[in-house]
Amino acid sequence: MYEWGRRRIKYESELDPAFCQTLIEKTGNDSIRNCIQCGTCSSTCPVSLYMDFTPRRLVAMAREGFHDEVLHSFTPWICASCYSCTVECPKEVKITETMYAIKQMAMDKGVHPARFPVPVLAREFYHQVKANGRTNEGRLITQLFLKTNPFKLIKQSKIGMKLFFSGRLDVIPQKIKNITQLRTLLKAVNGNGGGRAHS
Amino acid sequence: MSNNGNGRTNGSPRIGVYICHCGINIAAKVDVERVTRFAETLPGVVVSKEYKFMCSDPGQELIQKDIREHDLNRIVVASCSPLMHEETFRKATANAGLNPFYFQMANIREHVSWVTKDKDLGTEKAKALVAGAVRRVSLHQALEKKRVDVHPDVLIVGGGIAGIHAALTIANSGRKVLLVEREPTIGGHMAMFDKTFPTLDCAACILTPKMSQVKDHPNITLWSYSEVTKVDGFAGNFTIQVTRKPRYVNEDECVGCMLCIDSCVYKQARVDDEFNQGLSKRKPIYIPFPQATPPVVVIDPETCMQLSKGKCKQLCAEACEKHAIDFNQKEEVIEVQAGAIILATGFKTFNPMRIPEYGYGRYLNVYTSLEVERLVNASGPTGGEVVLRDGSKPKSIAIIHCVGSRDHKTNKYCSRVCCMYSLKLAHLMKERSNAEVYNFYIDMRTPGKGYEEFYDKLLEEGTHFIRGRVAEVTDWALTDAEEGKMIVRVEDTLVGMPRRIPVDMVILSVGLEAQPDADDVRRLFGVSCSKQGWFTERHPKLAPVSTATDGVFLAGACQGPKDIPDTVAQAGAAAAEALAMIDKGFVELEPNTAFIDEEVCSGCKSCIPMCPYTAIKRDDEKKVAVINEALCKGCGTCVATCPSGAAQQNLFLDEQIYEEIEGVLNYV
Amino acid sequence: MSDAAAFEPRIVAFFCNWCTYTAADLTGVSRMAYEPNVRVIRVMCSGRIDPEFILAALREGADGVLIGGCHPGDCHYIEGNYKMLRRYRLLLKYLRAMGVDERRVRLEWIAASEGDKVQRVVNELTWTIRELGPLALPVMPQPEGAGASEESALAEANA
Amino acid sequence: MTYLYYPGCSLKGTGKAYDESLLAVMKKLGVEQQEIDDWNCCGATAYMAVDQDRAYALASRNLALAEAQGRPNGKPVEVLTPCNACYLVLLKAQKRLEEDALGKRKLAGALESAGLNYEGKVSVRHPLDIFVNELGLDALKEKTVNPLNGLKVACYYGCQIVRPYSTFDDQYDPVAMDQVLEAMGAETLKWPLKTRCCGGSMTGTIPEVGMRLSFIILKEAKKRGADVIATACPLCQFNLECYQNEMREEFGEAVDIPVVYFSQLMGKAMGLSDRELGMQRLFVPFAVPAASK
Repeated sequence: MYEWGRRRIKYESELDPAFCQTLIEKTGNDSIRNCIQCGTCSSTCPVSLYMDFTPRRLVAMAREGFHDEVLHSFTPWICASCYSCTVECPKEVKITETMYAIKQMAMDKGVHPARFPVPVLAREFYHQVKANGRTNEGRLITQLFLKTNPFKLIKQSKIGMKLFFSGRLDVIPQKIKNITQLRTLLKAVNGNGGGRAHS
Repeated sequence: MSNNGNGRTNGSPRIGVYICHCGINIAAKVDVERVTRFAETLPGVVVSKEYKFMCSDPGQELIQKDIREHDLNRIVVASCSPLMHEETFRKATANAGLNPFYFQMANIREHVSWVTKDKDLGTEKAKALVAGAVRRVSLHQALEKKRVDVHPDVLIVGGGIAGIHAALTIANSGRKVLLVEREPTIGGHMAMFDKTFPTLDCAACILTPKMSQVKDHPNITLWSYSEVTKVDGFAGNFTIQVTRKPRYVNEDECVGCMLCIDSCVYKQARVDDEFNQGLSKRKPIYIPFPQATPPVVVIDPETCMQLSKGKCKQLCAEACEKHAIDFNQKEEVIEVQAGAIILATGFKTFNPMRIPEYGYGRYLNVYTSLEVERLVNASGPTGGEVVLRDGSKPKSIAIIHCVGSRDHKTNKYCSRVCCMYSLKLAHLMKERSNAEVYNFYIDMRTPGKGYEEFYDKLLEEGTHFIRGRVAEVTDWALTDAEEGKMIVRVEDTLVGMPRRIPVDMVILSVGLEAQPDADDVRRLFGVSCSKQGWFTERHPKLAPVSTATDGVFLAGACQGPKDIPDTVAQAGAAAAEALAMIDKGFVELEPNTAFIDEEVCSGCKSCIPMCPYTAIKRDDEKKVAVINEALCKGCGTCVATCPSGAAQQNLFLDEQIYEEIEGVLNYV
Repeated sequence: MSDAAAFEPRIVAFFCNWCTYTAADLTGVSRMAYEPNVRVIRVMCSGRIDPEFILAALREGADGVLIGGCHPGDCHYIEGNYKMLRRYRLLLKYLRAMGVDERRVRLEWIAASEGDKVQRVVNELTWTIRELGPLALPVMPQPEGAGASEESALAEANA
Repeated sequence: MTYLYYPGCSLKGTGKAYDESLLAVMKKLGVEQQEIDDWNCCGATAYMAVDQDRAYALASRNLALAEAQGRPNGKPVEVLTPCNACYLVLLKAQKRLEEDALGKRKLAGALESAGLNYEGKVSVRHPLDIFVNELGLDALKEKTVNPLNGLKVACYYGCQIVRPYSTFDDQYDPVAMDQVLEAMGAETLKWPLKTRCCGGSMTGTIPEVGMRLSFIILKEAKKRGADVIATACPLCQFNLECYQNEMREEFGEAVDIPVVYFSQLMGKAMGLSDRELGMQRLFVPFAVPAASK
């Protein structure tokens, strides 16, 4: 939201010139440099209308080193990973991958939007997999609302009950047999971000 | 390896080596000083020098001065590609009184400095190449270029505005031109356009006079509905085979009265009219458009009752007082001679079905720009009225730029003309229909005389310009205002907000693509083309209408997307190049022909079947092979085949190549 | 040749004037950097490349040879490239018999517009030969009267 | 050919009916399948956001398990992956392994330390791909006993089945599901929202956004006269079906329309019982109308 008196200029000294390169390394490709700011991503995106910056603007800012704005942005957390932008982009910029990379960097630095349900869900998901090797949707949702907005949980409970009675909600989480193997594997991966995300 | 001592070697070698900095082009990745000092140590080298720009006049004078002062008899220049400047330095050598073939070039720019990251490694590579050239040049021999007379006629392939302009230029100079066009009429794409940007003069008004000049010019032979099917020979003397498709109408008799068309047994026209982009119908017997040149009707054998079913009342033939209709006409193959060839085969427009998001073929009122050119044309399917397929007038029109351009999934390049023709169409649509017109563009490109002013004019007219590439043309409505319309989904990037704009008509500004058969055509004429199919010019800046094949020139959009002014300028340039070659009267051939050392030849005949030009015969009396120098093109295949080393190629003697191999490998 | 770690292959390339040499020029004009191990020798047509040139290059110290010609059907001299292809196949047989890894001698069709292909092919070949290590010929055939000595080399390689 | 079957977490939970109906249909068609033993979470969307490398590791374990289980047959290993998200993640992991040499080495090391090995011999297939390109539409026609005549189906593919890695269908206007259901007698809708996002996990996290996306799809299908929406993804089905009441409250417009799995429709056409197809699990009950029998 616009506030009267807030400074609206960006000084070079506030930018992080290495930011783009970091993103490139994280996504494993430098397609972001090819962006011509045509806006195909933003117009094909089904949720761009809910974003604080359209994907196109986020790319522009990322490329120019607007480190803080990009990492604090809601945009990557609104992204539903539908890959429309990636497929439609005339310059083959891997936008969805860039969104993932920004999310990881934001979590890594702990600057993702606080109490915003999307990162909470992501972390919950992460922990469930670590514990059981599989996820359980019922628990996922319960944990999500407990940690963000317990009132919503009541609202959603109707659906939960219906799911339960139609046999679509497993209350007991499934656990894989060889969980030790899975944990060894995950430990062996030199993870980026995740290790610190659950602090 | 010794030279063959036939007196052409000019005594023991005294070599001058010249290393070029090419500004910093070479010097940035090659330590020129080190290479120069290294060259001094090579056997036979008398002088080794470096210079900022060897190709400049002082650079060339440096060579000439040294030849005189140091009595040099061999020259090596290490600089750019020989395809760039070999001729320059040969001339410089010759101007100092030395045979120009005592020269060798080492390519340390394109093959070294521009492709090597590390300066030390670049320097090493340059040293190797210089060593190879020095060792090779020691064995060079004096050679003479052979002169061959040039046939004075010019063949022009393609009768669009490029071919037309080139043909008229050459014909006006007094030379004879054969203009071959694949379609039944000349005129090309320009004949389909309504107006031309930025002056908005009517395309037909400026084109049709030139078309009739072509028809009437005593020096122009026009063969429409014909294709070149074979090309032999080389610069100055091409033998070309042209196949003339039957049009089932005697061209000499037909006066273009079109009575036959009226009387065709098909009372209704039902075949898609190609000229009108399928927006109207024609009969099996037709003339593409009223000013078609030649003004001769043509019968389409696919749909004509007589030609497809063998059964018809033949009312057309009856109606023709000149008895011009001939159902028995056959394809004709004719051989002609020409000294030079100009390719002006043009382009085709991008097929937007390849971008399904834009709804072409799915929504009736999505048009290509070429269709709209016909739609707004007074001689088009609606008489110039802007109406939709159901006959209603559009109230809002979207013009989408860059369809099939600047897109890695279709064509990476900018098609160059679309911004301007989109502006033109926007103006015409607004003028004719008074609709709201929205232009969706990525970047507005108006680099031409009067082009930016035209853009200004459109801005003043109140046309909407939305900077954003359209994601989708769709028909799912979110609001009542959108019901029944097509909706353009786009981000207005200047505002930074996604928008949905309901429209009645969508115009896709399709890009330009190479002709689908560009690859066949290029093989036919021995020229090369880029990955996208555009014919490659010899040099992008300094030889833009020449090709790697001498005597074959390019004009117009077959070389790359181009607007009309540029096309005409290029056609004029191609005509001038062709005339320059013809008026000189002869061409000089590179003396790289093969020859037989009769002493060595055993007459085994291995070489004879190898020659693609049947230039080798066996002298049965002497029992040796004989090469006809006039037929030899200098590929050297026979030389590589000869088991005894009797066959040799001037400029590429075995021993010269062996020296070069040893030179580049064992240079230190 | 020094130890394998510092080994830098030497590669001779024979490029035809019309397609591959022009393509290599385009690679330069496009500033596409590639491994600096290749030295290009220009011939008018790949059909001019005598197999003995390739053997001579290997004998004189090249660790690999690259041959570049026009794509089939594109030859400036109608079909010189086919003639090269036939010779190349025979040559590979001979190299195999000599115990030379055939990956050292590579034939590629590269059109004038394929500057990127020159970059790719040269890099690939250089990397391959870097892994293969320096070429050690079983017997050095003599430059003169090569036919006879090649036969003896072949015999020795088979022995 | 025996396919290895990777159901994924959702097919064991909210998407149970997909699992049941798909297995029933495949049995009827004589397609043999075997579940990958001890499979784990694919590493989908939400996980990817936290830790990409570990997400690839999760996917790779599944691929490695499949390879080990399938290889002894001596045939190429084909993994049948019905869930859109799993399908995408497994393909994405494969692509990464192909393209990124460094990432590949890292992953291979991690797999090795867990006693696993993946050689890249697995191909990941979606059931629609198998039905259209392996079995063929004629085989489906043959097994049809109760053709879905007159049933107007809006085929909804969702995002990740066609974007961005899959190659078996058109990315903008896929047709595989349409072809399958048309072969079984149904009439399918030509509509532009086949692959528009349903909201994904956002229906849970930011319901006001997620629900609206689903609402748009439902509304359009209804407007175009669809009797039922067929889906190929557990999350799409859940989003489109389970929130219809909430949508009515939120947007003040009823969009009640049955949302089923395409495999359930196939099963109906093949004469399977409602129980076998898990029809009782639907929130919005669906029965093939009498008129279409």
